[in-house]
This record gives sequence, C-alpha cells and structure tokens, in this order.
Amino acid sequence: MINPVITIILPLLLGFLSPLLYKHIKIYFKILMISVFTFNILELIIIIPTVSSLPLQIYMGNIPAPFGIMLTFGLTGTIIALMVNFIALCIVFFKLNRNKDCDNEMVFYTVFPILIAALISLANTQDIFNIFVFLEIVTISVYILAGLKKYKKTDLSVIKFITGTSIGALLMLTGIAALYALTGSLNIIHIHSILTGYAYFNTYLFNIAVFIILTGLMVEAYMFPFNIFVTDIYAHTQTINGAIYSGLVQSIVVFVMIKLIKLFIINPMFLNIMIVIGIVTIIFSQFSAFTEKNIRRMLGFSSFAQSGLLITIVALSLKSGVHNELFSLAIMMIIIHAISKFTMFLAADRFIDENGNIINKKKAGQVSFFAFIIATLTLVGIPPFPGFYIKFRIISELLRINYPWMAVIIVISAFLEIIYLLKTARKFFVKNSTDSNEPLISILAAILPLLIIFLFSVNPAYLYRSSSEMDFKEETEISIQEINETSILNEHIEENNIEE
Amino acid sequence: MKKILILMIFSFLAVSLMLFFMQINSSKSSMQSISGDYYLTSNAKDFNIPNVVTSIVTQYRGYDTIGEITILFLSIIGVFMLIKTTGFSEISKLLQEPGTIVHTATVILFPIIMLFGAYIIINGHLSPGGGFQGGAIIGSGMLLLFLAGDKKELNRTATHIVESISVSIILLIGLLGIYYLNAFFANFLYSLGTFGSIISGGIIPIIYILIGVKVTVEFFHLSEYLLRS
Amino acid sequence: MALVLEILFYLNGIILLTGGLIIAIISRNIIKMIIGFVLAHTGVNIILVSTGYIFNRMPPILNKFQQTNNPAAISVDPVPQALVLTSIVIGVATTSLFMFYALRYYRDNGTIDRDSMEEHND
Amino acid sequence: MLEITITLLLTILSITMLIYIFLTKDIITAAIGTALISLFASILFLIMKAPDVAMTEAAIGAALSGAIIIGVIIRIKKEHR
Repeated sequence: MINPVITIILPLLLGFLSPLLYKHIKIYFKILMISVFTFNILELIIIIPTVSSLPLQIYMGNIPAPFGIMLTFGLTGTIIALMVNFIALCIVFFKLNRNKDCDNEMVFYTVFPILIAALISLANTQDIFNIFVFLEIVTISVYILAGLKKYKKTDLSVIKFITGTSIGALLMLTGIAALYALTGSLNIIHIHSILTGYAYFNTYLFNIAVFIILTGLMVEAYMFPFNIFVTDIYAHTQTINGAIYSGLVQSIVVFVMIKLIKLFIINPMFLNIMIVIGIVTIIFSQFSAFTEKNIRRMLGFSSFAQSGLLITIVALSLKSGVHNELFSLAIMMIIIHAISKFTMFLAADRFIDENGNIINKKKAGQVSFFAFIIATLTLVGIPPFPGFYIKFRIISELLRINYPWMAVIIVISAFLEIIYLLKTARKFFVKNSTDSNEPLISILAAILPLLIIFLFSVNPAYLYRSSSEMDFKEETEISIQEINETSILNEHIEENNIEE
Repeated sequence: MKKILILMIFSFLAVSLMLFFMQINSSKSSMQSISGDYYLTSNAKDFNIPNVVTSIVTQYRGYDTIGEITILFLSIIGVFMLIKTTGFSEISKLLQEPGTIVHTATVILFPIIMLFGAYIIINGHLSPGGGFQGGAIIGSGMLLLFLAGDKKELNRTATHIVESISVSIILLIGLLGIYYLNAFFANFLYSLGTFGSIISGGIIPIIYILIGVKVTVEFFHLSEYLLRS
Repeated sequence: MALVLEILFYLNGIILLTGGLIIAIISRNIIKMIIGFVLAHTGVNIILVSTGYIFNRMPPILNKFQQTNNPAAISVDPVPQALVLTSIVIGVATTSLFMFYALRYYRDNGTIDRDSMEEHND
Repeated sequence: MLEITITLLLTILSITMLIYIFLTKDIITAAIGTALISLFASILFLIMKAPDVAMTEAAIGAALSGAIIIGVIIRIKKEHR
C-alpha cells in the first residue's frame, strides 16, 4: 500500500510543473493530468478496506501526534477525497475539447490541480492552522479561476468576493489566535481531548473563539448574512466555475464546518445560534432561488440552502444528545449533493449564455439534458434515486428525536426546489430540439456521475451500510487514544494537574 | 449617519475583543502552551539548530510552509493572468528617466543588498531570517534596479524554469522523506554537521535556500509586472 | 508591569484590526479599501504574536547550553511567530492579487470608486 | 520601563497614522502611511521578542506590499490623465 499523501503531492507537483511543461506538450499534459487523477482514485479505493477498520494516521515530517501536522485518512475523509478526485476527473474530461473557454489555458491547468490537492488535504487535515492555510489556497485559486474569462461584470464580482473572503480570513486568524492562547495546541483532536478532559476548562471563552472561526468559514460556505456580498461570483463568471465552486469548494468547506461544530461546540447557546443561522439560510436561499432568473445564481442559491440544511441538522443532532445517525447522513448528503450539483452545472453550461439565460440558437444534446434531469431528481429526492433515500432517513431520524418542525422545513424546501428546478428543465425541453452535435468526450463527463448515482440507487443498502459505518466519533476516539499514548504529553498533563 | 453607526458598531466590537483577549490572557497561565514547550525542548535532539522558529517553519510545521509557497506561486500566476488579459506594453511609461543620485546609489547599494539577502537566506537556521525574508530583500533590490532605469528585457522562460524547478525539488525532498523514514518531509539528514555551523540541521538549510530562490524569483516577477506592464 | 505591556500589545493589534476594517467598509475608494484590509491584517498579526509573548523572556534563538537546560522556562512561545510568518506571506499574496484586479477593473471601466462602480454596471 | 515607553509611543503613532489614513483623500499618502504602520509593527515585533517576524514584516509587509500598492496607484493616476 502506498502512502496516501501521494494523492496530495502528485497534483501539487503537476501544478508547479505546468508553467514549464504545458506550452510544449499540451495534449500529453492533459493526459498526464487525467492519469494522475485516475491514479488517485485507484489509490484511495485501495486503501478503503484498511481505513474502514482503523483510520490511517499520517504524521507529516515524522513528528509525533499533536505537535506536528497530522492527516487522518479515515473512512469519511477518504470517501470525501475520492469524491473530489472523481469530480476533478470529470471536469478535466469536460475541459478536454473546449480550448476556447478561457483566455489563458495554461493558467487553468496550473491552478486546477493545485486546487484539487488543497481540497483533498483540507478534507483530511487535523490541524486548525493548516485548515486556514489550505483554505486560503482554495480561495486564491477561486479568485484566479473566476477571472479567467472576462465578461462584463466579472471583475466587480471578483472584487466583491475578495472583500468578503478577506474579512472571513481575518476572522479565522483571530479565532485561531484565541484558540491557541486558550489551549496551547493546534491539533483539532488534541484540543477536543483537552476540552472534554478538564473540568475547569473555560468552555464559554473557548466557544466564542470557535464561533469566530466558524463565522470566517461561513463566508466561504455562504451562510445567510454573508451571501449577500459574494453570490455574484456564480452569476458573472464561467459556468464551470459554478461546478467547481458548488461541487467541490462549498462541499469541503461545509464538511470542515460540521467537523468543527461536532468536535468543538459544547455550549448550547452557540448550538442555538448555529441552528438559527442554518434555518434563516435555508429560507432565504430557497426563496431567492425561487425568484431568481439567472440560472447559475439559482443553482448557487440552491447550494447555499443545502449547506444551511446540513449545518442545522448537525447542530440539532448534537443538541438532542441522543445517539443518532444524523451526522453520517449529513456526510452522505454532502456527497450526493456535490455529485448532482456539479452535473447540473456542467450540463447547464451547454444551455446558457453569459447572463445565465437559456439560449435558443445553440441546440443542446440529449445527454446533457438527460443528465440535468436525473441530477435534479436526485437532488430533490424523487424515489428511485439516492437523494430520496437520504432525505427520508433524515426526516424519520428528526421525527424520532422530536424535531418535527425541522422535518416540515425540509419538506417545504424540497417542494420549492422541485418547482423551480423542473421549471428550468422544462424550458430546455420546450426551446431545444434534439441534436447529436455533442462531442464524445464531454458525454463521458456527463455519464460518469450518472453511473455513480445509479449505483447508489440500485442498491441503497450499500449506502446505508457505509453511512452507518461512517461515524466520525469513533475515528476521533481512536486518534485520541493514539495521541495519549505519546509519553511526553502525559507527563505534561500530569504536571499541569499537580499545579492545579 | 451610516458612518456613525458603523463606527459605533466597530468600537463596540473592539472593546469586546479587547475584553475577550484580556480574559484569555488571564486564564492562559493554567494551560501553558503545550506545543511551544515541546518544540523548545525537543529541538536540540531533533534538529540541533539554534533558531527554533526556523525548525518549526521548515520541519515541525513544514506542511504549512508548502501551502505558503503554493499561495505565493498562485498569486504570481494570477497576476500574470491579469496582466495578460489587460494588454501588455513592453516598455513602461511608468518610470521616468532616473536622476544621477538614484543611478549612483543603485550602483553602490545593489551588490550590498544582494549580499545581505544571500546572508539572511543562508544563515536562516542560525540567526533570525530565512528564505522568505532574504528573498523579499533581494526582490526589493531588484525593484531598485528597475527604478534605476534598467531596460533590459527579462528572460521569462529562464525565471519560470528556476521557479518551477526549485519548488519541485522541495517536493521531491519531501518524497525522499517518505522513501527513507516513511513520512512526508521527514528530516533524513538530521545527523549531519555540528551545532551552529552552516552545514547542520539536515535538510533545513537546503529547503530554506530553495525557498529563498523561489521567493526571490517571485517577488522579482511581481515587481517586473508592476513596473513594466 | 507585564500586564501593562500585554495590554498595550493587544490594544495596538485590536485598534489596527478594527480601524482597518472601518476604513475598508466606509471608504468609497477601492484602493483605500485594500489599504484597510492590509492594516487589519497587520493588526491580526500583532494579536497573534502577543498571545505567545511572556514577560522577561528571550527570543527563541538559543545556544546549545540553553537548549539542553529547560529552554521552556527562558524563551517566549515560538509557535505564534512561525504562524505569523505564514500569515504575512499570505497577506501579501492576497493584496497583490486584489490590487491587480482593481487595476484591471480600472482599465476597463475607468473608475475605482465603489459607488459609481455599482451604477456603472447596472 | 523602556519597553513600555517605546510601545506606548508606537501605539500612539499607529493610532494617529490610522486616523490620518481614515481622513485623508489622497490615496498615495494613505499607502505610505500603511507602509509606516507596518514599520511600527515590525519594531513592536522586535519588542515582543520575535526577530524573525520583525524582519519579515519589514521586508514583506512594509517594503513589498507598500511598493505594490504605490505602484498600482501611480499607474492608475498616470492612466487617468
């Protein structure tokens, strides 16, 4: 078995070498990229049996556990990383025959693999400052990708986006400073063990610090008060940016967020704040999407509603305190949402112009249309598709732990979603006749995610099994045990206890 | 009215942040920084260099530093893209003809700045300084060269090669760590040299010199884009 | 004595942070907004370093003797300093991208005023 | 005592500079003020026993960041004419 750090280093290396190589070996470079992502997928699939029994701890630089930077490839992180690589592969297939899409191809092929490496690392890292650094890589990549093709309002929307994310980064850094001053550590799991292991620990101050960090993250995940500034980046840039942003970046940021909420937020007041923010986000985003004309922005709003939903159900599951599966269901929801949303963006790319309206002249192919419909049905939760299964489980779980009002909100928002998404799909159907002008390779990009969706819908039992195995708590506990075994830390803690 | 409201909100924010951090400061003594103590105590046996900050930046938290150089790289690529899409005029209208004072001062100062920057980079593990600082110093020296009216065309391919190759070597050194000690970025040369000499600390000086080269080239690029585009 | 110094450090950082944010939010000129963010970033860096400060200690550059004899009692905390090194470089990378976006916007539209930017585009 | 005096002086200087940047209409002086504040911060880092950070802040924060901001401003002003 190969060290899974390779899956991060290889795309990074590819990105660094791209300014040298891309000019001379264009087509081979693309093939190289496809083979790197395929290798990553195979590697991650190979390690799944190992990590599902025991999460794989990787100590960067051979430094013992809480002190160096630690990556944990548990089942959750590995599957998320697998999803990221898979979506990256599809996007590369999609880009293969569209050379005229951006003004500078080399820049895209430099930034994109670096973005993927950063996202894989972000999904698995256990270090809070490392999360900050790689999040900055992700946001800077997004700035560059957004500016690649210049429409009329692109620069303005990017400037707004940089403004928002700069505030987010500042908040995050302030929170990290407070967190470090309070606990003396940067490792998330170690901080969690300090938090639960000391009775005298001031959890109120600690949760303020965590809340400052989460506020910074909320800017990236477009929670309610912030999405006013930053949504334009969906509307006025290339459609492929929507796919990258909605499918990859936002999913990973939400994953990091729910990880932090699950581990750190103990004070019930802050849980209530998270729930309120989540619900307001759902309502605001669904109604905005309902009235929105620009298709890209509409799809974007639907994504924000999903992240609000995820935050809310995780906070509710923590608040109820009863053992429940909402957390693992939330992670399955992230995966299904990412795959279907990015398929929708890629499919919609053929139908819409720079202002996000549906174009009449350019005829679209059947495959893209089909993919859009299937992805819509999956996202909304129509029975044969896996989205239904997850939403059904979430609702029944919510009813079991006595939060019927949340179940009602989910159902209402799903209804709104059905209406506006199918309204859009109907427009395609009316305006476009069929046409077989579609290149083979981008059909592949549409079909690959559909295969995954069908795989899940044929056998939901698999989904159930993996979602019940993916309990983050166990992974955390194993990691804590490993950390506590390092002798230095124990001595230190004993010293501190004596002082107290 | 709006301005006064914003001022009030932010002064409230400042006061509450101040209170928050003072409370943290008073409660800090109970859990004195675990990781800081660990780094200070184990630095002598792990890496054997005087500057603990350097060993944290390049080794204990070396993965963050890889992220950091990636960010610099990305920002230069982004600036390159922005310049390309706005139109690129080779000879700048920004710079005026330099006077005698600037010209003479540059002739005297430029070699000294270069030397100082190189010293800072190479001594990064012994004294304050290192790749980022020295690279920035040399990069600002290059800015001086442009101000003095050097109109020679920059060989972009060569600088791109230097940039890409230096980062790739850093990553390859990290991969060698996997090969020898089964951990990315592990210090597989740790037993080399004596305490306080230039060749000590294993791969730390190598990494810092590579970072210095890369940062130099990148800041050079940045100032070149700034003044000549 | 120590407390006064720490209060002054935190005060400096927090005033720079909030003042920078105020400048960033109030000013109409986009360059001035970027300047506000640079100031705020400097402020956060000062806060971060002052969390590691301990009164009457040495900088974390120690000779062999000091490193082997309980260095944790004589040196300030080196971790925040290492973090700030990273943070400063990140700040300059973001600033340069931001400035060049502003430049590109100016070249296309001939304005850097925030309010007129909105009107210009609608 | 010396440390406190210098810190107090730096704090007052930073605050006056901040207010000046807030009030001024001329963005080039604002940019120079930013570089100055970075310089004050670097002295502050030296007092906080962080020589590495002080050096980085002086080289990157004050010099390069200031150079980028001032360069772009000058460019915008030139093209404005």
